[in-house]
Amino acid sequence: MSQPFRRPSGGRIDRSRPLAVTFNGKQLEGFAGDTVASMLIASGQHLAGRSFKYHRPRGILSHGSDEPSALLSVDWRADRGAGYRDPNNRASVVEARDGLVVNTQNHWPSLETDVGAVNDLLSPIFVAGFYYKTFMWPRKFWDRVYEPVIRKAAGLGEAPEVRDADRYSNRHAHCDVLIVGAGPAGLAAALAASADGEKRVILADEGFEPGGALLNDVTSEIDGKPAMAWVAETVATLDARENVVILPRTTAFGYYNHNHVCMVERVSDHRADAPEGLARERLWQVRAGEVVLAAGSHERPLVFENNDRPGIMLAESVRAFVNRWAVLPGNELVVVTSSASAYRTALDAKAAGMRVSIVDIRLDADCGTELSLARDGGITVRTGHTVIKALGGKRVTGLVVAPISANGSIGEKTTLACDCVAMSGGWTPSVHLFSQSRGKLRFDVELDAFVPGTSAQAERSAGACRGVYDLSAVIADGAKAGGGSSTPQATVSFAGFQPVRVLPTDADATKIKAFIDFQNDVTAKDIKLAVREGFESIEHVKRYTTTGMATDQGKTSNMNALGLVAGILDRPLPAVGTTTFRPPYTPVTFGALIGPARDELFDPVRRTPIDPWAEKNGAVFEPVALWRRAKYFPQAGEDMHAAVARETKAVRTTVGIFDASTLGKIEVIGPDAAEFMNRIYTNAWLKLKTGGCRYGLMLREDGFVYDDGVVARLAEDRFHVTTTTGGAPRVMRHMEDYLQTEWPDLDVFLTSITEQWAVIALQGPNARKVLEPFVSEIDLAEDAFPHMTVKTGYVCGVPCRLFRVSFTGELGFEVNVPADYGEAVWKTLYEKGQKHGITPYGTEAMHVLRAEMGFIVVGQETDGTVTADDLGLSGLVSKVKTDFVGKRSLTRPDMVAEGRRQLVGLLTKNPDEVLDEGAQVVDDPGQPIPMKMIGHVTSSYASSNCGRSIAMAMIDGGRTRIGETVFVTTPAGFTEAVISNAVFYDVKGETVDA
Amino acid sequence: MLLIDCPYCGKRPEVEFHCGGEAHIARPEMPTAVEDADWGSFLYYRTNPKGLHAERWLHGHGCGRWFNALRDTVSDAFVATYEMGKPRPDRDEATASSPSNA
Amino acid sequence: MLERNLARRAPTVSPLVSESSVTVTPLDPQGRLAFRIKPAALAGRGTIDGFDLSGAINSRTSSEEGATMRTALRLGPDEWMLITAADEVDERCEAISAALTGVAHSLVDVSHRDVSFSVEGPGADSVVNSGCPIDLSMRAFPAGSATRTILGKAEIVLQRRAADSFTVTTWRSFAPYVQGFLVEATRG
Amino acid sequence: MRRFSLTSLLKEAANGHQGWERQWRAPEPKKEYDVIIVGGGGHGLATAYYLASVHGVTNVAVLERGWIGGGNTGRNTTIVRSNYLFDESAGLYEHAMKLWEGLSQELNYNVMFSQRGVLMLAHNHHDVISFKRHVYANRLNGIDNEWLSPEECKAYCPPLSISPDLRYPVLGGALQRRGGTARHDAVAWGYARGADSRGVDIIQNCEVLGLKRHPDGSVAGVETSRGTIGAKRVGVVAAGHTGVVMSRFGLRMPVESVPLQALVSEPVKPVFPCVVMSNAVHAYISQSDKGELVIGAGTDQYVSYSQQGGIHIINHTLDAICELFPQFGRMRMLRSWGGIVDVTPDRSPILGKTPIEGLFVNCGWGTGGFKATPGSGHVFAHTLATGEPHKINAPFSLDRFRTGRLIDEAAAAAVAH
Repeated sequence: MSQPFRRPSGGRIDRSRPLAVTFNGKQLEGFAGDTVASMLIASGQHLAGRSFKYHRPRGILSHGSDEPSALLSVDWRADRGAGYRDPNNRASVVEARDGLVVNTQNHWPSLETDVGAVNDLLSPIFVAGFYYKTFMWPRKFWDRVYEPVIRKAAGLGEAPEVRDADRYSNRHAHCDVLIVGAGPAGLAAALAASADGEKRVILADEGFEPGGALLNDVTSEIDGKPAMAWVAETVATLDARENVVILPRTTAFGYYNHNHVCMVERVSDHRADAPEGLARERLWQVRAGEVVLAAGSHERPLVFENNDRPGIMLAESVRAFVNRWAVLPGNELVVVTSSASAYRTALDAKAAGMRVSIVDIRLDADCGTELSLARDGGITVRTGHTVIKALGGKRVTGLVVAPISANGSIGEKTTLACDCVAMSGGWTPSVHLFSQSRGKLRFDVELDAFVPGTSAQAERSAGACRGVYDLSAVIADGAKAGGGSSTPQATVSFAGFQPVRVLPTDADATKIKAFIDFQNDVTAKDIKLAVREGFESIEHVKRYTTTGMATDQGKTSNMNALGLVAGILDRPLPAVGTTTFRPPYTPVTFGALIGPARDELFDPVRRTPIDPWAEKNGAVFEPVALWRRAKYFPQAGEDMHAAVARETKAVRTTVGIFDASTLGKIEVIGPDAAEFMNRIYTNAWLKLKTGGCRYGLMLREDGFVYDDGVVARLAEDRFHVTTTTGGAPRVMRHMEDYLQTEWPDLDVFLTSITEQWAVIALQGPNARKVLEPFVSEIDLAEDAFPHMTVKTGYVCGVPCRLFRVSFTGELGFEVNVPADYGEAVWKTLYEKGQKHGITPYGTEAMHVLRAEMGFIVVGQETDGTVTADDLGLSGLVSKVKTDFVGKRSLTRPDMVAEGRRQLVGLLTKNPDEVLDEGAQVVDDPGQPIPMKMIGHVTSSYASSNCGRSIAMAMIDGGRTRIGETVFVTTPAGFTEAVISNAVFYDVKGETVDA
Repeated sequence: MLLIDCPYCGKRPEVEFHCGGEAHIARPEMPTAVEDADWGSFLYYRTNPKGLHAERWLHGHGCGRWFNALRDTVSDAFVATYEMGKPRPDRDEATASSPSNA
Repeated sequence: MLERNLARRAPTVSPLVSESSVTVTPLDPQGRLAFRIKPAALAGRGTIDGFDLSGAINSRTSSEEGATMRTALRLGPDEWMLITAADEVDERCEAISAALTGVAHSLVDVSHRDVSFSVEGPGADSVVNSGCPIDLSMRAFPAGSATRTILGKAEIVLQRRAADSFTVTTWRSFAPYVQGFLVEATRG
Repeated sequence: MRRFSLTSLLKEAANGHQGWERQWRAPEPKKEYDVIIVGGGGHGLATAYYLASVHGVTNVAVLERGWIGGGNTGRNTTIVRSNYLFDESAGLYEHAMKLWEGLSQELNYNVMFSQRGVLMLAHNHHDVISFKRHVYANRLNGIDNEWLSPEECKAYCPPLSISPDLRYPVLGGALQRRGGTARHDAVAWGYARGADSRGVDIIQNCEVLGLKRHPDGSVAGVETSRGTIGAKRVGVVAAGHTGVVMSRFGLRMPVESVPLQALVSEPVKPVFPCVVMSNAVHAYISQSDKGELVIGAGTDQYVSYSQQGGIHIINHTLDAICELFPQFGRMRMLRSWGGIVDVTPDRSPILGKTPIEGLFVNCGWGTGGFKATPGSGHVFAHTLATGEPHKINAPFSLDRFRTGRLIDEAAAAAVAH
């Protein structure tokens, strides 16, 4: 499409750099500096989308981020394949560049002919909240019929179908002064704040060019220079200062606690030449000493019948398109206003060659100098007039206007033919970020707006975002907020407006659609209905009508809605309340919020020193906390069941080798170390001899089992504590907590050594034979090195802490070597152990082996509601110690109650049947539902060593019921099992103590 | 994300810290001498105030120290941080609302 | 049949490269000792076995003792990371223990626990700040600073050697993540 | 009360909707009520409704500090399910589920209860055991909940990635088909309208400042920002503000109030057919009828009444969402917000008597209160009407924190609600 509406010259576009964008399959032409919105207007295309509920044709309302209507699906990199398309982009902020493929949304079969528009005809039914009143019968129809239809009709654009192909980056930054907004106030603030060369200043603006409202301004002067010349000079000055960072295309979207401001920078979407791999967006997480908010203001639409027709735009936006982008949004313009500022639009549009007239709600007497200026400039101004309605369908074709008499009655109607309407109902300061910072808003009657009141954080607002509109005052205000001062002489701005909620009309208000919220199709009558039904708080009105809840978050609609509600209730506006603003200011991609935390960087994968060997040898892994652990080592043709059967058999008959490196390890050192252990664990530690090991059980203060592990006493004042894999961090924190806060008098220090040591478990009758050749300075003989002892020496010439421990019931050693040697020692033991039948085994076999012995796994047999006694471990709970963590709780009534669940074994009647872990246990499977459950299965395995399945279970009063038959749930029903002791394997040959 | 003034390290971001709940709940000297109800109180009952709250923080991803803080639970502004074992500072609620927490 | 001279093997850190001006380089093994002592127990000792313990919390002090660099990172009021040559750990342990006979302290060899990377080049601070939320301006974190902190979802110890030169240390199982994170960050 | 129906809607459509009446009145407080309910959220309004409709107790006032439904009722992710592990919880939440299933009709207010299914994903061995334990326990309690293979999960929720390369691969899931979502605001409004029409006074902008007691210590009424109001019984249903109200009454509670955040995306056409919860990575997601992806994030770690949390909580949640649903990376967060949730040590609610005669409390719902709204109101109404707990809420007493008889769903399953 050519650009019939492009002005021959002017604008802040680069005519030497033409470009093209694909719009609904057609070529749109434009220049560098354009947005998709300005290109659409240049081509004369105003119809840009269909509304949410009624599928009404919609055009472009605004030139900025408050655009509610012109929402497009954009494929940003169609040339690079899939994964670059996303919906709901505002045409007004999509920077034009070659290669963009954009499409309109929410219509079928086409933008021009949309079947959904039938909803517009049904709109008398589809009023606010209609769905609460119907669709209730028949009951089943809600899920199956009504809701699917409603869901399909709603929803605007199509979600992306394939994974996001872009990357995003993240940056934490600190500064002394963060300035949000690079309009006149923000620039002046930055100039002042950075003047000393010391303060670190960040100046961020959501647009791609600094200047704010001055970008639309071709008439104002500052100190005798054109306003944009002042902007250019100021930017150049700031650029030259090393302590200033200017971030264009950067939207401050969230103002969080303690001056933590989050901003998203659009890094590459605007660049046709962006190299592949360049981040799309960057999340800036700024911690600022002070924040200056110079976020500007939003213009209010006027509310009249059919005010949503394409071609009806905000007045300042018309001005922006004419001046900044040098495009004419039509030939015949009517400016409808209650605000002086719109006269600037009229004058500039006329100067640009549009035919212009003005309809002003205000009377002559209420107008300022703008009125005579317009009239002197040859513009017809109808003051004291209202708009009855707009004409036209897919484009406005005229306005019906009429004078309002002194008594409020509507006079004779005139139809003004036009193809563009510029409307202004005044201005609303952008207090979003201020409100997010939890500053208290104050209603200013003069300004008819909420403005920043008391600050909650180190923050100041400057310029239009606090209701300062005159250019000189704005600059002065900005400079002051930046810690300096400035008294510029600037052109006096047309300021002031008459608040007007809904334009007076003589039409039947119940029949017309005058839109408050354009995107969500909320009309004035919807708001009135809500109030009629008792929804009086603005939050109720919002939720009942959905006004202000669209993707623009009510930037253009909130004040009109509030004012209307206040008017109906005849209450002062603040009494109706203002909505609390929540992040984000404008929608932010999930990608930017995630940053690099995707794929490999989603969560760290912790690997042990032996992991590379396991991977090379075909291990199947499983995630355990952040670790990945080898689950089993299948050989050709083996499934897990077969592999585990082989691995467990090997441990019982020859020897298995297992990577236990993930176990948490803490070195506890100090003269009071034994006393500390005594207080943290349930059992006694003072008398444990150096070189001895003991199984330790740890409770929370509430008496429930928290963690367990083997602890070795390496010296009088030194313990090597092990924890569960998942429990390591919390056990460390738990210990450190008691040490620092309850017992600061103890001289004890904790150091995490989980990763200092690789741990290789050798378990099985041949364990000693495998190990012996490689050990020096340790006597492995049974007498010299009995079960549950520890020695230091060398294995394969590497320093070693050698534990004689067993989690399998077999003769066992755990070889702790410095982690960098772990793989080499493992390989050596594995290779030289071949002749002894060494077999690597994984976590699954480990679980089976320990279950065969009835050893618990914290987190599997326990669930945070289980006591030591429940586990049959009361022998580990000292009766002698006067105190330890959790002791007091053990005598609480419910902890000593009869019938608590106790750990037992379960043997299925059919020895081949393996119970489901998590299965429930009942006495009588024939009882009616709800059934009385008496327990559940915690662990269950096929045990090749036992020649049958085995299971551990927690059963009510289980230890008194050994031998009884119970019924256990299966996917299909129930199966029979007998309660047994939780020890299943009778160890033969040289065992742990042999 | 809060900015927390660690008594040892100065102001650091919240993600380095772990909150340990209400402070100054002393573990009884001899827990076994405490009644069930009082023990239940010790374990579970909390002040949960809307206003100044004395609470424990661990600078786990920092200096590794536990310390106490006084924070306004309405504004989330910290009024004071202080070492373990020191008494709760005598501050009134008004202090908390001043925008000095940057 | 003792196998001596087994090869040490640091965690797998693949050769990730980026075209950035900032380089992320795995450092050779070093000797590292986690040293804990209550300040009162130090009883005025400014140095022990040549390690300068007088630095403020979150600072790094280096001194030359004989031919060897000895670096002490003060990570907390009673916590130091002592860094020495990889092959001198045992000697240093013995010397420090000897110097503190009868004084409550804790000294643990964590040489194999930790892995370090050098992050160097113009903009190195921004690369670290991509995942580390603390203020890395020269004013807040000058050369000679060292602290435990966060990088993305991993804990690190961060040292600044010069304006554009950092050492990032992490537990070995987090090393591939930390390296990946830093290299990703160098892409901007 | 004017009945809502398609007929009345059509009739009003012809009439410009001029004939609709207020859904609830705005009465001045009376001098005295039989029962005062402190807190006009879903639970409080439901309590009032059932007091009137089930127990015939209509001289009831609901006192709300702000606007009804403005607390956690209007701030949650609207998930409804009843597949809890322990008998006590299962009883309570299934009681609620049964009421949900007829709620729109009961209230003559479409609360859009949509039984699209709640799928809880298992990502590790621990999850698998835990969810199977739930599935079996639920079956024996008569609550639907079934175990799905990864492929079945994918079939039920097509956007889900079940790639084995995921950091935490999907090993299966527990699906409660009767679970789903409801329109949260409508629940508050529907109960308010129903209660109001039966004579209950709903009094907004009325803050409770203190408790008035008889010389024997029993409840005589409440002091409010709109004067003293007498009452024979008082039920506190103040969610995150329970601690504040109870401290005004001189009572300390085993609850702490923490921020809980949630967010929605921009609206898109239907893409997500059910509710998915992934406790291992802390992600909860569904799609509203309006088209927004509704995503629940985690709680912050500290006590706060600010209704605001840190962005790192949101970031972590979205990490997980995009790990499971990588196509959502280009979706945009439209709105985020925080609620104040009152959390008990065992993550189960407290519903029953207090040490003060005539004062009752319903609190501690933590992050999972919405789904219980009808059941909670129903049994609490019983408690307020009779002075004694219903058998369903009897186990949820304050006394359990003395005896140690906790109902620790969180510990049992590492499941957020």
